[in-house]
Amino acid sequence: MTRTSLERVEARLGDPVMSAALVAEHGLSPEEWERILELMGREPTFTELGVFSAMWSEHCGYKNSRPLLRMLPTEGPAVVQGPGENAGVIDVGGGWGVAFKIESHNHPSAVEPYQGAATGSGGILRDVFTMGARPVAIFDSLHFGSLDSPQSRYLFDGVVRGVGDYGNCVGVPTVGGEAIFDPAYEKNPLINVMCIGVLPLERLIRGEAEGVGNPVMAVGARTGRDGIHGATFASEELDEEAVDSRPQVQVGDPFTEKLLLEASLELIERDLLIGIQDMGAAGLTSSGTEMAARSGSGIDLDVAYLPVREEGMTPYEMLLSESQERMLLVAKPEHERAVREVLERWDLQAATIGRVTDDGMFRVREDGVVRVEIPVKPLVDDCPTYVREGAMSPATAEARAVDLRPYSSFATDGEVEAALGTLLDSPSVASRRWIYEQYDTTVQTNTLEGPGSDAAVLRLPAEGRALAAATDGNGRHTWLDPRTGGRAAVAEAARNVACSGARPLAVTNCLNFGSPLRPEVYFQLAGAVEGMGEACRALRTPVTGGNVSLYNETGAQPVYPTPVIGMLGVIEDLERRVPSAFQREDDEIWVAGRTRDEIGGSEYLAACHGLVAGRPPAVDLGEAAALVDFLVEGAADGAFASAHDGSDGGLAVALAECAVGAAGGPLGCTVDLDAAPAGANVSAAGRWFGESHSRVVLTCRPGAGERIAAHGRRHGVPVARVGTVGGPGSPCRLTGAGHAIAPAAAELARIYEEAIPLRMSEEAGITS
Amino acid sequence: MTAGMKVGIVRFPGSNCDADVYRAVTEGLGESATYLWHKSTDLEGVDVVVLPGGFSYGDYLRAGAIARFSPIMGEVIDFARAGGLTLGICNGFQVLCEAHLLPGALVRNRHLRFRCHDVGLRVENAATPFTTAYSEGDLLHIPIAHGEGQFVAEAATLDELEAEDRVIFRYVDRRGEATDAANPNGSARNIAGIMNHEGNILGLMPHPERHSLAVLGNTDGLAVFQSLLASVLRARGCRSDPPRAEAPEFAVGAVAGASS
Amino acid sequence: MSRVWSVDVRVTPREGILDPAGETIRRALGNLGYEGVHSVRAGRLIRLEVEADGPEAARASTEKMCEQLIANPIIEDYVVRVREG
Amino acid sequence: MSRVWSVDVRVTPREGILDPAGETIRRALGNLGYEGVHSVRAGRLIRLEVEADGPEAARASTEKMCEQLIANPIIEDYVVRVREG
Ligand SMILES: Nc1ncnc2c1ncn2[C@@H]1O[C@H](COP(=O)(O)OP(=O)(O)O)[C@@H](O)[C@H]1O
Ligand SMILES: [Mg+2]
Repeated sequence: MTRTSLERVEARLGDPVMSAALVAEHGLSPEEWERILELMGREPTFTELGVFSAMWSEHCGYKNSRPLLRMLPTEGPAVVQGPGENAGVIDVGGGWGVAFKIESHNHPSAVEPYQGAATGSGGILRDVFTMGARPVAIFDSLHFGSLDSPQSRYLFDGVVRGVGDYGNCVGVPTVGGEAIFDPAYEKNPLINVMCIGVLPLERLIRGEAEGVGNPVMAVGARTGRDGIHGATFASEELDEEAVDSRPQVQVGDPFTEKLLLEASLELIERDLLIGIQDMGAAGLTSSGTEMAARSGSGIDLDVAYLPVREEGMTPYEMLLSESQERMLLVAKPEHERAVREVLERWDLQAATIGRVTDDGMFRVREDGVVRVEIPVKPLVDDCPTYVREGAMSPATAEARAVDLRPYSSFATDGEVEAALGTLLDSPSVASRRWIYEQYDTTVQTNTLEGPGSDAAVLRLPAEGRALAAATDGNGRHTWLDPRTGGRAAVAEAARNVACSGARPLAVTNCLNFGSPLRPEVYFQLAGAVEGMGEACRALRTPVTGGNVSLYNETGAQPVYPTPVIGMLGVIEDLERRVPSAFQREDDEIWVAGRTRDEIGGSEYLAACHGLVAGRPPAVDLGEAAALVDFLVEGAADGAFASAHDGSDGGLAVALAECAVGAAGGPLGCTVDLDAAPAGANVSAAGRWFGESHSRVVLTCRPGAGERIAAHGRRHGVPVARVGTVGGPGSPCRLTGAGHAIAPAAAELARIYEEAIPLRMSEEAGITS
Repeated sequence: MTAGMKVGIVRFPGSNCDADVYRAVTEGLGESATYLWHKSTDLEGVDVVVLPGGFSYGDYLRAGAIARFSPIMGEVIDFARAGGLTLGICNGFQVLCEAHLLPGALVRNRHLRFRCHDVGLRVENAATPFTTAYSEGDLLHIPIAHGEGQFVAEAATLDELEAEDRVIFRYVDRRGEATDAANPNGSARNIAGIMNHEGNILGLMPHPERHSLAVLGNTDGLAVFQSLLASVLRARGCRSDPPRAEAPEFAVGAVAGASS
Repeated sequence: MSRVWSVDVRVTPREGILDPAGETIRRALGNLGYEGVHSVRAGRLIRLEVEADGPEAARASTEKMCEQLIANPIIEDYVVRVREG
Repeated sequence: MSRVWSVDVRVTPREGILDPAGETIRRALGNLGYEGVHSVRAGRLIRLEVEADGPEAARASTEKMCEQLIANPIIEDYVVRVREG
């Protein structure tokens, strides 16, 4: 299959003729078209146009985000593999690495929630096991419209089933995530899935295509017409027509995925491969060209050898199909046969469809006739990028200027208690048990702390060590102040991980935004990325990869700008991990970190007053870093019986969560909120429900508080004893800012546990 | 022959709790285990065969239906019919029913959802090769993880199971009562695990192997494997001194799944 | 006059939509020695007893149920048949 | 002469076996305002393309597949129908 000089690229009979309209339909601008003509030195064939369209889509080419992403730090002592590979890899000690990445599947899930979510999980699992890592955990970060809307309930139910069924079947536990509900996500829900895998570092493999003549093999499911142009689809706004466009819908097959997983790990373990990559977005096109680009080589494929599911498929379709559960691999030539044997043993299809070349070309033939010949390097790396002008939207400016004083105090104690009830009943705060009990959380027997705690904790193969991970984001805060929102996502994720006792090490991120062509969205994107970069630097948690999902809007209404952070950390001694909830009656309750008068953007304003307004709580990065050090060292020293991060709903909700989450059933407490460290002039609402950053609720054995105080002094973190854990059956007595309430812990637990199940009681997966 | 026990764990395509059983046997119990490939027809002289959990063949058609025809199953059926100790967990239980080695069937959970959480289990019969290390009436705390775990059978079959003490585990609440609320999937008579008439084949939906390692904080399931070891040793004529497990502590309130 | 009609809804995966269950069953049948099974599609059969004024009314009402709830038109086709009452 | 026949297997839950899926659909239809849906049973439809010497042979062979694999007689009934080729 080497090229002879007589060959030339031939258009296919019946290909549509090139026209400005056709180019536009492919999502390419006139300037991009000019660029293509220039680098090709001729007009591309229709098939080639399809290739450019996919590779230069936002999804693959990061047209609008690449310049911004340069603001993120990507290097650090733990980073073994930074951005640019299927997944990032960090060193977790003892010769072990952890591969992890997050991916969005927003648009497919808006059209078909079950399959959209399932195939999203499938894709991210493949990204991880193609690094040679065995997937050990899945996280799902979900943002939906209000559960009062039937459409949102339908989408949410389908997505939870889809995430669950896929991971459950493959045998990877789903151990954490987020679930946020706000009308801003009504028609365009966000479904981000993070996968984490573990590998012996010496077995790390990359998506490379090296060695002239080496066989390129397509493995796994047959290629069908599903999902053609999914990458382009993901790079457009959702409109009613898109919802009606069926071909994008792909069906997941977790059974085949499980076989692929086992077979791939066996191939890698036996050292039979040069490189391997998932055929994800833009299918064969992106996997083939990216593998060649990483190695500076070329690839020569003949689609006639590609196993297909349907008859009469064109090269265009075969190159752009996003059929699931497929991989591209480059075998070591002397092992081609062994590779086939392994795949056969796992009942998987494998076909050699081409060879690695050294001419730097992505060449695709149809039965020998060349249909595509594009230089790999510019195709992959020279996608045009855009730096745009951003500006804050008038709506944001207006919301920030709202006077919050009318909402800052309470007339009666009853009002405070009602607000606490409303918050615990808010699906964004309430127990996620309804979600995570549909997920297998304990398969693989590594789960030390599953969902329900601030971070999931999994044991690592390296003796005595554990991994902690969490996902976090806050669209509302980011909408009100993008830079603060970007910082907040990183700071909160780090805090969650540190609460478990782990040292945060690295992050992956998913940027879910509207159309970057809107100045207000570009402003949000640029600000959020800047904030994330600052926080990652301050917390020494470099970014190892991620995903950008733009054009999340319907009917000209962008979703809240929502950066989601997946944070990983390591606990040196798993016996020293710290649970989130209260442990025992009579334990001392402490609060670390300063409460300020910050109710802007809070869940309290949204749930109790229907208001998204004000300035979100500031993120002081010095404080955030000091708190993380305080938590990690305190945990290693055994100073804490429990640690829980305050976030949505503020201190009062954090305390209630500690009370209702106790392992043996709800425990009461007696707490004086006024005793917590605080800045000047904190309003009543700020004390109870404000969401100031860098605060945690801690407990310790009676009399052991001095150690908390000592760690606080050492790290300059203000700490104070605020109360005592009560017994089962005792109320949660909370006082503060002149108010006192004493709801029964069991009653708070009831509200908290029933919020989502009651709203979802009619959904029952009829079509599955 | 070694002094201990060798457990054969069948790997069907789609099995995903095979490694967990392996760890329970090797790390939890300190015995040896080996994987048996579904295309093989050699049981390699194992003392016990375990059909592990997972989604064999994706659970397409019906859970366990296709796996039941794997080449290895011919050997497993002969082994079991000849009295060999055979344990089916979750998907393995479904396979055993499909293979008619155990009566009844496992259908979709009553509420139509997959469920994973710890359940309360009561040991109904401690005089079986799978349960001698427990005492009758022990309350255990073991995870379930299934979408099709509702045990159904004809009334006559259920009566026979009860009459012959072949219901080995039942779903119970924290007080040890087999209430409807404690039944996570709608199983007939709260049945979580049953045995064949001859007493050498056990199928159960909960996962004892997931609670067999001390590092995970709960070892309520380990006694299933300890019991098997004792049975193997006894059958071999070794001194039978079954390692008696500590009576598992039943955490009040933890049954409904409020784990950690 | 209103009476009860037996109505069958046959739901099948749409053309071109992957049907992993059907494909897995096909392979299993092959392994069991059933030759000549060219394809298998796995669908659903929903059998309703519907009160209506006539078979046409029963069908029309069931079609609406399919659109709204019983089938997922994005990935499934369906056919409604009123069985002889 | 051998040719390919389209065969439908309709698998339904046996009388007396609980059918939570059917029951859930019935309730959901009621909530959507469909009155007069007296009962719903949710089963499976397996559609095969079987090569055989005639419709009877296609049916006979499919019946054997059902007995062996496609249906579980403990919980399911099935009916085989060869569709007009
Ligand atoms: N979609 C989900 N899937 C699995 N677990 C979830 C999901 N959403 C939330 N959780 C779990 O529920 C708990 C509470 O979530 P959250 O309120 O986001 O915590 P925090 O505010 O501490 O970040 C966490 O343990 C989280 O992992
Ligand atoms: Mg959170």
